[in-house]
Amino acid sequence: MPAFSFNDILLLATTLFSVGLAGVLVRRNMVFMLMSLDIMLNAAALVFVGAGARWHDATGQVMFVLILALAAVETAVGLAIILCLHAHGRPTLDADTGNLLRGWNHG
Amino acid sequence: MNPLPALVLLPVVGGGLAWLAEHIQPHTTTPARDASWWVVLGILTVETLLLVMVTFHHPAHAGPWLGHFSVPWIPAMGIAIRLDMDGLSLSLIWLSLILCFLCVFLATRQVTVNAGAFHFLFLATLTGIIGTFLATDLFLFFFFWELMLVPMFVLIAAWGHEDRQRAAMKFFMFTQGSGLLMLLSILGLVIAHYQESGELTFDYFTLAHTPLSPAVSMLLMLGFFIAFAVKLPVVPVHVWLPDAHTQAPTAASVLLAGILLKTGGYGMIRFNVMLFPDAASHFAPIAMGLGVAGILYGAWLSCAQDDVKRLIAYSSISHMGFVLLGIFTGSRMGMQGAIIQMLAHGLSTAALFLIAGAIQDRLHTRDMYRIGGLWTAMPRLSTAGLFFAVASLGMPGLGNFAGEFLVLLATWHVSPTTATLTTAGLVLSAIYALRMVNRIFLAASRPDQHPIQDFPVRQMAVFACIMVFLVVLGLYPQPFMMFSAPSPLSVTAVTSREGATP
Amino acid sequence: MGEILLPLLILCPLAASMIVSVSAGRMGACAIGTVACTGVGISAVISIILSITLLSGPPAGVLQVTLWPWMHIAGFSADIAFMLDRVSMVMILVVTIVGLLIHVYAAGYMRDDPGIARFFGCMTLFVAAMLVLVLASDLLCLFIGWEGVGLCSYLLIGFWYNDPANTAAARKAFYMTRMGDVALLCGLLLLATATGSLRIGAVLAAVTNGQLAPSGVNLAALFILVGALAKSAQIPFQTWLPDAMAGPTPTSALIHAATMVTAGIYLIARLHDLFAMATPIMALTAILGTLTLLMGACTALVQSDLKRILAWSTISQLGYMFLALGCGVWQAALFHLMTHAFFKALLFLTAGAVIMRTGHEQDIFRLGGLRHAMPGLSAAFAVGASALAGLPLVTAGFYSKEMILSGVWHVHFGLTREWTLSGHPLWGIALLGAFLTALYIFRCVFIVFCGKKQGTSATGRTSRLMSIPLGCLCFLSLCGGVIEMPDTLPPLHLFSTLLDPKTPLSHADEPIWLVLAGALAPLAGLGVAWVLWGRATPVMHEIPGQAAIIRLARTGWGMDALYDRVFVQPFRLLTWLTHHDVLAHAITATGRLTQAVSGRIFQARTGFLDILSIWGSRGTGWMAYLLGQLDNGRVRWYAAWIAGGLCAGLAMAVLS
Amino acid sequence: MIGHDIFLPTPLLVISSGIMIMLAAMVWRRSVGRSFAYGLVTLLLSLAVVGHHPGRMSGNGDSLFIQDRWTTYTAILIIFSTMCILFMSWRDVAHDGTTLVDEYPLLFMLGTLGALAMVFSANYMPFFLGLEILGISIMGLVTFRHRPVMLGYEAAMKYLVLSGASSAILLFGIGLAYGVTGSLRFMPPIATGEVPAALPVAATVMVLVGMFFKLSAVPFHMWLLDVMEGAPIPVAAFLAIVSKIAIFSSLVRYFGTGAQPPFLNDILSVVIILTIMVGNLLALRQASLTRLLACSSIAHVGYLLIAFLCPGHLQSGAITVYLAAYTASTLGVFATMTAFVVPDGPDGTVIAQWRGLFFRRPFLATAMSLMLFSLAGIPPGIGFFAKFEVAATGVEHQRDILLCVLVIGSIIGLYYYLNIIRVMMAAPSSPSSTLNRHARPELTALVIVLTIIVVIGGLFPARAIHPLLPAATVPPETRDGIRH
Repeated sequence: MPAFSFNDILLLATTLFSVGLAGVLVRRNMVFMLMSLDIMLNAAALVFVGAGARWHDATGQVMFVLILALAAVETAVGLAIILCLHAHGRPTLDADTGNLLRGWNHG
Repeated sequence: MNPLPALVLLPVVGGGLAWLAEHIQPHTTTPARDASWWVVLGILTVETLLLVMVTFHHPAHAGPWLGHFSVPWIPAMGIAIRLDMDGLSLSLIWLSLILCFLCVFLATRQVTVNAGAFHFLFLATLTGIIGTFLATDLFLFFFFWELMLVPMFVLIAAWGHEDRQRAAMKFFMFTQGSGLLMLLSILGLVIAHYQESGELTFDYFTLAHTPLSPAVSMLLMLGFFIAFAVKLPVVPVHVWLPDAHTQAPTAASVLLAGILLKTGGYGMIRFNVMLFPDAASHFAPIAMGLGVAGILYGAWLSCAQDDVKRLIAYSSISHMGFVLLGIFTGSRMGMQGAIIQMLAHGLSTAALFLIAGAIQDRLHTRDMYRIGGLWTAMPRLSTAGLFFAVASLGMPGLGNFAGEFLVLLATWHVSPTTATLTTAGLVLSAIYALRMVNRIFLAASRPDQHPIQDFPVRQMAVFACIMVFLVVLGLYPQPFMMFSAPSPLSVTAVTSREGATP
Repeated sequence: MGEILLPLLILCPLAASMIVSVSAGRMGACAIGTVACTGVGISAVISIILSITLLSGPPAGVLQVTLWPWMHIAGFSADIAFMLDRVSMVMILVVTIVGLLIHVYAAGYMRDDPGIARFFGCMTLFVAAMLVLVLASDLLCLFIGWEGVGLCSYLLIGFWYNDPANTAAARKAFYMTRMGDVALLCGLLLLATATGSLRIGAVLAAVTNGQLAPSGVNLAALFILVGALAKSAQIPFQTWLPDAMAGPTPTSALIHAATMVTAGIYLIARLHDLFAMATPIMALTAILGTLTLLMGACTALVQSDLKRILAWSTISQLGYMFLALGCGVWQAALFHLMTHAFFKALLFLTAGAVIMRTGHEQDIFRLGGLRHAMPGLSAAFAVGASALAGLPLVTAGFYSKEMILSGVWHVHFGLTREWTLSGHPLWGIALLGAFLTALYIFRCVFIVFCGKKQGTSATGRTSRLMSIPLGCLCFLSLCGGVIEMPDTLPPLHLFSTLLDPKTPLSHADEPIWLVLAGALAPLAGLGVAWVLWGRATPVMHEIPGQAAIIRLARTGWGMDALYDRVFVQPFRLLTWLTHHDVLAHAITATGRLTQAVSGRIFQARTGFLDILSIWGSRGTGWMAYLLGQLDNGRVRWYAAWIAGGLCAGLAMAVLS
Repeated sequence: MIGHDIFLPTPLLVISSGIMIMLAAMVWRRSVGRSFAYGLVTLLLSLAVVGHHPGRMSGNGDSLFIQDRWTTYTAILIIFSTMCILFMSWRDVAHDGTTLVDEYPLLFMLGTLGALAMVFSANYMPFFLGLEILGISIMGLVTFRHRPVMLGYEAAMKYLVLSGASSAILLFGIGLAYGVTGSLRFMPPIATGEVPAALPVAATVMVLVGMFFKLSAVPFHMWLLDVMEGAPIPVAAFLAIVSKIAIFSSLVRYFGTGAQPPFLNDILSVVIILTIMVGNLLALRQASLTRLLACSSIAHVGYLLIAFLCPGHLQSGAITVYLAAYTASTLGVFATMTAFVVPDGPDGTVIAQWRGLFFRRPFLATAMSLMLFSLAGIPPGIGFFAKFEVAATGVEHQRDILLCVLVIGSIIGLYYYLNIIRVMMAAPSSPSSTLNRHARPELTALVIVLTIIVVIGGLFPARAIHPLLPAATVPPETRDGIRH
């Protein structure tokens, strides 16, 4: 009998997911946004591991590894973009200020 | 070879040739610039020959239907290119051709900036119109109904007068928007038929026999009615007409007033009254009320206008109110009256617009105060103007009166009070017509009027032809009535049509 | 042979009108005059030939010609058909002969007017339309003539279009007659629905054998009566005739004296079987006739303009005819119509000549003592005046008026069971009218011709071309009436037998004093007029204007002002209101049809009618603006939307 | 489980090998022209083999990929669009010799590979991989903007954050589905006994939200406007067309074309109504052409979803016609925009710059008008027939509200499409010198081809579209898979 039932894992994953989502919504700093994104992806990966355990099936593990790879790629590209933004004259890391693509008064 | 598809496609092909003709020698001397004009004239004559061929020797056993043509177009949806010609569509196509000749002789010569494109769009509109009159496949009808608007929109938006952009937008939005309602009705009818008989078809004749519950058929009929009401301008939705007419170039406003309004009337006869007879009879009182309202409101409004073209536009709203009234009286006499009124209105209003256009070309204004009396300066133009103003006020002996009398007689059978109310419209029409005559023709000429040259005799001869048409239509409408009766939708029509397939 | 002549009769003036108007620029004035006169002349000759053939034929003979079927549909059929019977024979004779004389006169009168081609084009067209009206055997065909006549009168009244007052008078005339035409059209529609065709014979047959309900008969008669009243400028519609004097005098003579205004009388006479069945309408016609007669006479009494006096006198004479029609003696009405055409045309033409020679002076108080300057014209005017007044035995007017008066005396309207209207009061007013007619016409004669010389001097001579017609008209006015004698005098009823051989019109028991009264009234009028204005020192040079009643009467009893305030002003306000198309604004106010972009609209134009459009487009603009605000470029805000969408989706799915 | 015989559709093979070759060539010597050429060649090859697949398709439906007429149809559309987009972007990238931009065509190829993976996937694994490859390559492409470089980066950043969040949601959904059904087969999880009923529903909703984000349906549409405005024109086209087609085809694959479960029906209806209304209303106020096209693509997704929501005889025809019409017209508009751009002149993204085009460059203006007419659903273009078909499906199902929204949406749509044509027809404000007509042959050729497709498609929709009709019938086995 596995130590934790699928529901407990699900509960943990959901809390982790909402923490990550809240992180994306609340934090203004772009780097922290990326970190919260990573948390959300790991939460999803956790569900896969739990599901894999429940069905005694390796697919969960495989999906977990894939999701890790994706998270890594996301973060790498994110950081690269933040660097470019910074290099091309956007001083702060704040996601809200300095937005050129504003709504309807642009162009 | 069946003449019907040629009749439809020839104008747009001719238009292409005219456009090319203008482009082949775009920068040489004036005669070359008229190359596209000559091509258009050639195309129109060929078109008339085709029409003559169709009119005078249609296959004997075709019964009331003069010509039939059917080729599958989108088999999966049951859509086919079905073209059928009966008396009604033939007479309206004759009207369109006459008006096109008129435009070509009198109006399109003044167009200087890229005349080739102008002629192409002019003939493309004609294709749309002839297609609308001939299509008996609901999808094809809707296709031509929408296609007709695009070249007219471009004509108004590119070659119009000062406020043309907004007018073209309003024109397009109104007609296109209401067209969408018609789309839903067409689809409703087709799907109802499909669910009933399991056969997906857009053929007008088979769809005419779908059994529908009264509520559904009333709903579908309303969808069609609104689309045609916008086009016919029935009063509440007439808003686009005055702007479109005043801002359109002369040739476009002649086409618009002369024929595009008639597609609304034709649609009502073909797709309202004949497709949903019982729903139409239930709806008749409201429609007749709208008709009378149209007559009175249009006439009342044109009494207040200072702009010549706006006055003529509002007067055509009033005349089209008679057509609506006639169609929904339900009797054959009312229908005949409406058709005669459509023909007569086509001729008289087109001529009035040509005259207003000529005045605008010479004096660069449409404001009646600034035009002043033209009798001394331009006697020929003013006589023509007087004649057609008198025709539009419904002088007995001219076409308009014949139509209006028949409509009034048919309405009297239905309800005398409506008829008496409509006759009040006749007094109002006298008021606006004579107010116009006494403002720009029979009036003291303005002191600062620079010398303007009158209509050349050649153009006056063209006007004389229209005058003769109107007098003949007024004094001897009998052949037109026999000739342009819409063919009955009875089963015989279907069987006889089957026999006539090529 | 008749079948060819009848259409030819109408074709000649039509052809003349075509030739004249098409060749407007190229023909000289006299050439145009001759073409017009020959056109009308030929039709006059034809009408005489036709009359002879008709009279030589059987008494009730009718010449029928159907040219072509006009409208034949289920339930209604109308053709272009003409017929000539005794009634229309009289009319075409009047129209063509008086028309010819007036055309000859006009050729001289209008010779130096630049628009002579347009003038004669319209005059000959008018004669053609009148002939169509008179000869039509299908009421719809009659309607063509009816409206054609109205159109020509509009064109001719507004002939000198440089002066806006003339064109305004022309439009007023057309609008008033158009209202009558609309009423007549309703009558035709009613008859057409009831009887399925508008042939006069068929309609009268259907009415007599009761195919139409009594209420329907009354209604149709009323509609036709209103049409006739408008055309003949009777009580409710009389304001347009005095203003119609703005046209050239030959037009007034032909249209507003001899022919057009009598079209209404001809129509009612033609449909007398229908009217006979509608007694209340007959009573109404009689009463309206008497009222118009009295009102016309009183107003003419105070007018100062020569042509306006004649206009009001025409209205009052037409009142006589309507009275006769109301009392059922339509033969008397037609007879009076004929004689009236003669002497009123004479009066108008003479007045025209006088005005032309005194340099367009129309005010009678500035014309004085012209007797010496133009003896011929004075004599002609005097003859016309006496015929109009109806001086006994000598003038035609006396016999026709006498015939009407005797007809009126004997009539009894059984309106309702207990209330019958007898003819005596009407006869009394008619007699008073005769007296007043004599009074105002001789007032005019004495002031213009017999008083001492006033400022204006007469120049030149009336050309021969104009004096011949005057001569003929004098002869017709004097001895035109002998063909119909009242019974007390030698019983000569040529005219009534001519008209209606079936029912001889003889009142054997007619009291002798009736004729005497009819004779004495005009003489009394003449005497009083001589006393007031004829003597060297006239008692009242001019009726003191300060009396309010006089001033009111001078302006046609204020009816003009009343109509203006009741009808014209509100109509003008209504049209102003719709100057910017109330309905259009209401419709465009549904938002996206106007420019949807809200930016330009907020500072849009103000004004009550535009609030609607602002509200509509602002609604759409506001929605679009709000959505635009959401799109503010902040990532977290978009992420919030996604989270919100997720939660909403989950909530909807799991909970529902 | 996955170990049995490998089944891999050939186009995927061809494109991945093509990408390998491009990478190798890049290592050897950088040349933009050559990489574009390689890209086009690989695409052409894949187009040739789009219907073919090695080996036998396993019957029991647990293979990773699937190939039938629907996948062939969408794959053709995707490959054709990418080829056109490569054609478009050839000019404005190549001339810039300075920066090394070999990666531009490479990223496009990667994006196509991701899209095709999603189209052919029958299992969550390839779908998810394809989705991520497409997402990441778009992030890269968006940054290739020239003049205001900052726009590109900002757009990329926004896209990264938002697509990351949505992929997380999608993954969570897939996780739940896997938890419920135990298999990664690409279909909505069915509630079996022991799992609480809410779980599969939540899983489906989360997967749907992930897809809706990519389709830019309304509550999740915000990113599209900014990203498309920030991205260069060809990338905006790629975003508006290829990613939408790929996602829509997997949506159809995932939910099948049968009747949807009730809860899904309500969500979809609400989303459709919101998408059409907001898409159109937003477009009313746009001053920039790319933003307007973004809104119009949002609205068109709404119309497409109507056809998806109403199963029946007409549905398959409607979906195929609408996809073709949408692709052709939007490609046409973007091609005309690129043709409009002049090296030093205006960049064509602001509507005001198009003023008086009818008089300066009549051919371009007519092409643009025809495309816009087709987008607005007016006869000469194929869009007319597409909207007709969608309305037909709507009427077949008596979806009154959706039809009303369709009508209102297209009327508003009329306004802003015609507004552009009106601006083009207005008298040119600045009598600018007639733009130097240096011919850009391949662009004019592309515009001509697309115009012909749109107009001929409009006149003879049957011939162009209907033979593909059967493609839309979702492959039997996945359908049976659901019904077991």
